[in-house]
Amino acid sequence: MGVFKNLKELIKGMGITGKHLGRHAITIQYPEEKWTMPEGSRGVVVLLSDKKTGELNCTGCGLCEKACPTGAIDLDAPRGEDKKRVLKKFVVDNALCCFCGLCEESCNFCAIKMDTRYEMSVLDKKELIWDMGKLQEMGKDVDYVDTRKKKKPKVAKKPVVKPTEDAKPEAAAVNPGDAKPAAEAAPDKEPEAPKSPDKPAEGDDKKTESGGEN
Amino acid sequence: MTKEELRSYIDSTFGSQLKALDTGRHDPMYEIEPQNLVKTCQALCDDEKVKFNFLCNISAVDTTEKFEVVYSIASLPNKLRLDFKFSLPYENAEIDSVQEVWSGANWHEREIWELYGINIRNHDNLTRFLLPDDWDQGFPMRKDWDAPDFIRLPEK
Amino acid sequence: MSEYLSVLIFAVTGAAIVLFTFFISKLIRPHNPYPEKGVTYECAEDAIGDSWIRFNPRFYIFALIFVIFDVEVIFLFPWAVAFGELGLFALVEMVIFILILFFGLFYAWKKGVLKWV
Amino acid sequence: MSDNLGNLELIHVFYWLKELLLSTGLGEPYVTIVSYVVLGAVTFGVLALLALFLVWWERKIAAHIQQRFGPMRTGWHGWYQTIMDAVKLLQKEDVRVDKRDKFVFFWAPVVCFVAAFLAYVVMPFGNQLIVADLSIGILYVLAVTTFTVISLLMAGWGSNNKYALLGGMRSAAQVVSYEVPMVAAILTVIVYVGSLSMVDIVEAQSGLFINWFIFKLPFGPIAFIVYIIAATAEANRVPFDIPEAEQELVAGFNIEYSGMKFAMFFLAEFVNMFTVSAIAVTLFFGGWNGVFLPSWVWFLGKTFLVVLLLMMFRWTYPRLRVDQLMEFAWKFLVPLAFANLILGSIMKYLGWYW
Amino acid sequence: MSDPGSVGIAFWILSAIVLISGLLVVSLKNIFHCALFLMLCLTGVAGIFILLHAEFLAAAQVLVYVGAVSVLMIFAVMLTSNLARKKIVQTNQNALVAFVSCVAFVVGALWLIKGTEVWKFATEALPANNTMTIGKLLMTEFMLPFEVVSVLLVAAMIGAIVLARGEEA
Amino acid sequence: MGLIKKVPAFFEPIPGGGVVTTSLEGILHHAQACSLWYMLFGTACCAIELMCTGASRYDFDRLGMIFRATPRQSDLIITAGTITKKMAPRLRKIYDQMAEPRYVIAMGGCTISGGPFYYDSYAVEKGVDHIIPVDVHIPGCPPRPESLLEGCLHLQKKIKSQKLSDWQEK
Amino acid sequence: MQYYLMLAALLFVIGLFGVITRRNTIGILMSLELMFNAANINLVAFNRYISGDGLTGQIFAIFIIVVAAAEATIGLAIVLLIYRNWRGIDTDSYSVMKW
Amino acid sequence: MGKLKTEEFVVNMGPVHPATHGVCRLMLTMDGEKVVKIEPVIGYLHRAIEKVCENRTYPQCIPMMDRFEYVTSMSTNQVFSQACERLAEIEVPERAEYLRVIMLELNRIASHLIFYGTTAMDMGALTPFLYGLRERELIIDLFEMTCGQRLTYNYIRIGGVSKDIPKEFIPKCREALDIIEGKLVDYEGLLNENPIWLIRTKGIGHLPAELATSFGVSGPVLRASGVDYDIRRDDPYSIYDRFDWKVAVCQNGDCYDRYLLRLEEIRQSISIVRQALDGLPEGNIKAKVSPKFKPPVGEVYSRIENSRGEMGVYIQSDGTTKPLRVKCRGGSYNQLQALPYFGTGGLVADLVAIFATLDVILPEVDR
Ligand code: SF4
Ligand code: SF4
Ligand code: SF4
Repeated sequence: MGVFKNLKELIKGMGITGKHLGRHAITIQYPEEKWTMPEGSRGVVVLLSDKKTGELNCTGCGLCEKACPTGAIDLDAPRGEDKKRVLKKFVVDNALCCFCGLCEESCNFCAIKMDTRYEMSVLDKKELIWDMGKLQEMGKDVDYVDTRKKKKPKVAKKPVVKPTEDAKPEAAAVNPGDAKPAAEAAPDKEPEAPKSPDKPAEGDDKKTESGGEN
Repeated sequence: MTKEELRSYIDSTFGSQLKALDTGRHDPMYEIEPQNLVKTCQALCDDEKVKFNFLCNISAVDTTEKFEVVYSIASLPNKLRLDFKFSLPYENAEIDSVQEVWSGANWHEREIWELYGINIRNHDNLTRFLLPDDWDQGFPMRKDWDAPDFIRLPEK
Repeated sequence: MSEYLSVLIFAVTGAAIVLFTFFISKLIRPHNPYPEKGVTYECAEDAIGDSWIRFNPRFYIFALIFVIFDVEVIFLFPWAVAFGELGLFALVEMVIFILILFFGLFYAWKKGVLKWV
Repeated sequence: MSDNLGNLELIHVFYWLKELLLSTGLGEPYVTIVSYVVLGAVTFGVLALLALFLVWWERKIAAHIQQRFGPMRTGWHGWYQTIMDAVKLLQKEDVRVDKRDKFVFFWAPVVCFVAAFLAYVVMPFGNQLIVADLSIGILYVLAVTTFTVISLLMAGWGSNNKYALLGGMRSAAQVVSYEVPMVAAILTVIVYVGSLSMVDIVEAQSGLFINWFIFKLPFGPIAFIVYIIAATAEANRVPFDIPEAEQELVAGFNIEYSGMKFAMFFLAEFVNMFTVSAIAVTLFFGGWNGVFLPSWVWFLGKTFLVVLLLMMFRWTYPRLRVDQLMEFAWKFLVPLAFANLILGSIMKYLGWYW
Repeated sequence: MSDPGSVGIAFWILSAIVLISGLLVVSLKNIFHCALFLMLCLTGVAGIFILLHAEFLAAAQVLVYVGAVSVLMIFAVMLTSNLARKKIVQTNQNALVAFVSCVAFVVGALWLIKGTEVWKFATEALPANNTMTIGKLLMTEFMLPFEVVSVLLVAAMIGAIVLARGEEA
Repeated sequence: MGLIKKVPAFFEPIPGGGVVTTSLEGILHHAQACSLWYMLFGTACCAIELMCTGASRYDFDRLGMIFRATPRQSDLIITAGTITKKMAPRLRKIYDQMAEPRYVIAMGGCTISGGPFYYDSYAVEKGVDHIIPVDVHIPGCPPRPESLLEGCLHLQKKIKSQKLSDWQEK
Repeated sequence: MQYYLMLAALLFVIGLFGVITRRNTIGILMSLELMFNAANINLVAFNRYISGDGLTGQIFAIFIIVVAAAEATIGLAIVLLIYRNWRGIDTDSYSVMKW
Repeated sequence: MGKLKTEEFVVNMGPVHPATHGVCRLMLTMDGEKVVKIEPVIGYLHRAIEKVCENRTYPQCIPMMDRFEYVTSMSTNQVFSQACERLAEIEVPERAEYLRVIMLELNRIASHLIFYGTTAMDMGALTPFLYGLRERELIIDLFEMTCGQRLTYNYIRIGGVSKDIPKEFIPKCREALDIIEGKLVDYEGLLNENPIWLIRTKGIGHLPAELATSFGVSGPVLRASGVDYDIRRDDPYSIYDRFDWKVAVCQNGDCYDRYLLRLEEIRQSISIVRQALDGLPEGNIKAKVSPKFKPPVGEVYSRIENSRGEMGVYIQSDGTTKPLRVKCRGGSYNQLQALPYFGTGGLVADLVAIFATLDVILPEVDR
């Protein structure tokens, strides 16, 4: 009979909710317990520093600025007299950033990273514009795999050895061309290592362009 | 019907109205005469062999010299896809409404009217709908459009 | 009889306490009316037209039927209370009473009045 | 106070209070009035606490049904969450809509709460624990709760808001429709008791639980089901919460109310829920009857179980549409309830019950 | 009211409520308010009933008038009128005449009531009221009217439905 | 009436009267902070995260936050999602209709400054703080539920640190 | 007891006044209800103070309530009907019911 | 004359209304409770994504596309990448295709779970809403594990996907699928046969097939009306032709069918994901695409089946790094457009049910 069937269904529904009533909640009680952010979660943008020297890895190449779809990154790295870029300003506007991770992927110097931190609510929106110092400080103890091992020594050495020439190597470093996957697949590194030297040409263009602008 | 068959069928049946273009990727692309628009659409929709009864999309394009209006249509029963388009002059652009063929064209056309300023003839409800009610800054999707509070992404 | 006094006093006390809380709240709450605040809320849009409009007579018809049944109820209560001492005659009487009323209900039903739309 | 709370006899306290006041030399009528005022205030306090507790409880139940925790950060499991809510509502601004009907807008919440509150004059919280055992007990409850309808209509009208008005109208139509089957279900019990007094009803069920009317009556379960459905509707709860259906009417009749006035509606809703449950307990589950524990514990315990049932409804079912709701009431519930009543009284006449 | 004093107080309060709200019913401009005051007035009458030991009647009064008739009235107000918001004069040109004649009437009535001796000595009858007696009486003595009432109600219902529906549907 | 504003002035002169003020302040603000009923307002992507925050895993109710569909009864409006120029007056309207005390959380880049649509978009309002006063900004696109919760806790802290003397000022 | 009677008389007169002066039908119906109630008060008062032996007065009152309710339903239904036909419920605006 | 009709009055439902899932405003002309006319007013969420995209390079467009339809942003990624791939004729690696299918279907499940929840909530049942979101969290976890975001994934890129899945993905995914499949029984138990649910949805909001087609209604709504059309099968993209699954079709086109159909689609999607997990090959996850991706001059309209119907992107390229025109087409656009033509005549509550089962989300409409 319809009535009884309906009644049965209604009771069944209650059964389901009743069943859950006895179960334990799945809630994560936020401030006390926290969700462990998986590797590679895209939280705030930070600038990484060299683990040894404590200096910023960023070379001011401007690739991330160009890759950023929202214009959140504003950097200024004019070339000094020695043709070497000096990072003057590196500002990330967290209000504009859409946490897409493109900057991290575009950077070949392990200089910018999306950290897993996310607690950054502020009372004043101006505090969301992070300058270099803040970015560096945030990135202080961020753990990262240094993928630029081969290049780093070069970068480090070059100024010492031959300051005038450093435009070149940098270019080579900058442009792994389509080596985007390189940065992405940071953990499993094999495929990109060979790729990066492949296409210097394009990166070169880009670099000079940006250089010109700056 | 495969794409090739579709191409040849269109050529043979609608050859006078639809001229194949080579800019289309993946799906066949044709060019038509704007004044034949409704007729052509009706024919495409009614033709038993193809029966393009589903309008996917209409989009206007501003190439800075002219407008193009692109219609993407599909046939549900025959599982076909086809695009066609035509160009319009930049000034006084006007097209016919294809509402009577595909009712769904209504909003697409309204949008074109609102954002590009292409007038739609025989449209039953050309009123503002995406932009704020008090919008008075012209047709924002045009390439040359600008407004005082419009901030462009700085060139990097 | 004094029980009934309690009803009156309860009503007054209840109202007084409610008003008292309103008063307390008045002491501590902010009060900052301005014209926009007093605008009728209608999903963040301007309300179109007044809301004191004429309403669907459906509501009315249900209320109408209800009045009849409510009146019936006031006969049913004494009957129910006295039923134990009255016996068959009262039972029959009441059944007739209810049936006659139900005749009205079924009339309404058949007329489609009980449909909302 | 007496050391045995179980035998707390309100009537006695009342007389004691009266005596005390009399000894101060006040005239008899004033003494009566003052002692009732005190009683009223006490009842009000108890009710407010009960309602606050119910709100908290509902939130907890809902949360656990949904595998959440509910309030957690105000005391142990958020026990004083609802008190904080009340305090907050106390400091909320009282927004007054320009287009409101001042008089109606102001009084609607008062009427709503008082109507809910008045029902407690006859509520038998326990053995002797009743404010006044009116001889028309249950009829009285029905009578005073009708004011709720009016208050909702007033709220809807006073706000001058379409959603509110629709909510008020719906609510009135609904409460009115479900009152008929509810009364019929109540009558089924009354036929057996032969009295309207709440105390008599409870005493008729004294003894073991088989004496409870839900088991004792031949059609007790049906009467109970009819009653609980109608009661859910009377209390405007899901699946009959169309007056404040969030997805349709935003917030229904209380859409324009804020601060304390809203709080009154909110409290009244929960007080009403408690009322209908308490009446269900009185009518069908033997009221305060029970063994070992003090009578009021039994009463409250049973009532909370019924409230739990209502809450389970709320968190399980979708809501009905307004027309379906009406049709359900008139085309199904009313005939069923009256058929049940007639059959019940035939049984009573024939003596087919124990 | 066990003691005459409180009966007196209650009576005065209640009659004040009844009369004032009654006056408001006939004089207010907003008809919705009128309906509300009608309710208040009838509730007051219910209180008076209680004073007269007619408890059941009081409950019935509240149930029927407040619960049902007022709702009906309010619905009717909402249904039919935009009057409620227009603060139009709700009285017609008869007002003055009516007022005068009413005053005359009331004075006469009061004088009559005052002058009639019988009522002054009316004894307090046994408060034999309870619902059960009413029930018994209804079922026995007043059986015929009782059944007629059901017919009346049905007639009213059907009539009202027919009228209210009209040509609709 | 706002008598409360006079409380400090009244009690402070009395020795030990400061306690009254502070405890009153404490209770009242604690109540406000613990029972932030938020307005059901979400326009875009962030609204989905708002929903998730209300759902079982993150559970707004834990903080005593429940949603109300009408601004009259809400204390907090979380502007979740892009506010376009067309929407801006409506947002303002809702804010106006809220009963005081009222708070605003700007959730997500869009509401803080236009976010991803800051550049090149002709239709997006570049920050809700041009329309309504914002208390807490939560960046993110969308902010994670935890970010939102953290923002709410931040707001609670802010509320608790208010003073009676600036009761109505906002 | 005369107080009750006075009350009833006053209420009745108020109702009467309303019936005469009200311009719209619903108002008239309300006033009518007042008059019914005045009658009821009288009945109950007589029952209480005079008939002593039974509850006939109360039962009469019940019947009056019933009749009043029926009257209200029908009356309001008529209001609806009038409204439907005349688009207004002012008594003055339709001459049919003007006296 | 003589009919006592309620004055028709206009009520705004929205833009901020719990039942409009966003900021749509329906101007309802009502006769009492009956809806006699619906006039959707949109544009409250018009964010000019198309304009923004015209000023972004192709890779930069993808995050913007995320915001075009955030409930299933994987689909938006996919449809845009696919358009670019078709423009530039890029071959996508096998593994990437599999990953894409997995993500797309997981996202479809997530979206349908939201649908389940919001629909139930609109009908007044709050608990299913939380259940739906609860299971959705499992999928979101998977996404977060893979690409680091919960909602705006930016995962599917031109030529492949951005990251490979972590090791624990596959077991976790299988586990999540099992849980969801188990919970589906609960979902159905709560609503499918519930008499209240039945009377609220059965026969309500009937959308005839011809009307649907002519308005360009697509996806589950179209299929619920009895039109057997699914782009995944009928205009195959990615590698959908390799899997064995059924296109769910219902006949009545009422709210109940639309609801049932989506539950069935969850099942089918689960099966697709399982097959894809089984067949997941090793290999590269991304074709070589220069960051200065410059497709040749040309145009393409690419479309996929997302959980709300046909999602399409029209791109015209002028050979530079930025597209000349990007036009997004979402299923909701057409569904909302059709609403006034079949949604009237019921009560407000019916309209709420219809709106809910159309599963309209506003960014797709307004962009
Ligand atoms: S995450 Fe995206 S939006 Fe944010 S700074 Fe990096 S590239 Fe720009
Ligand atoms: S891409 Fe890396 S190195 Fe270049 S500017 Fe950006 S952060 Fe610095
Ligand atoms: S901030 Fe990001 S996620 Fe939030 S609404 Fe804006 S675009 Fe969407």
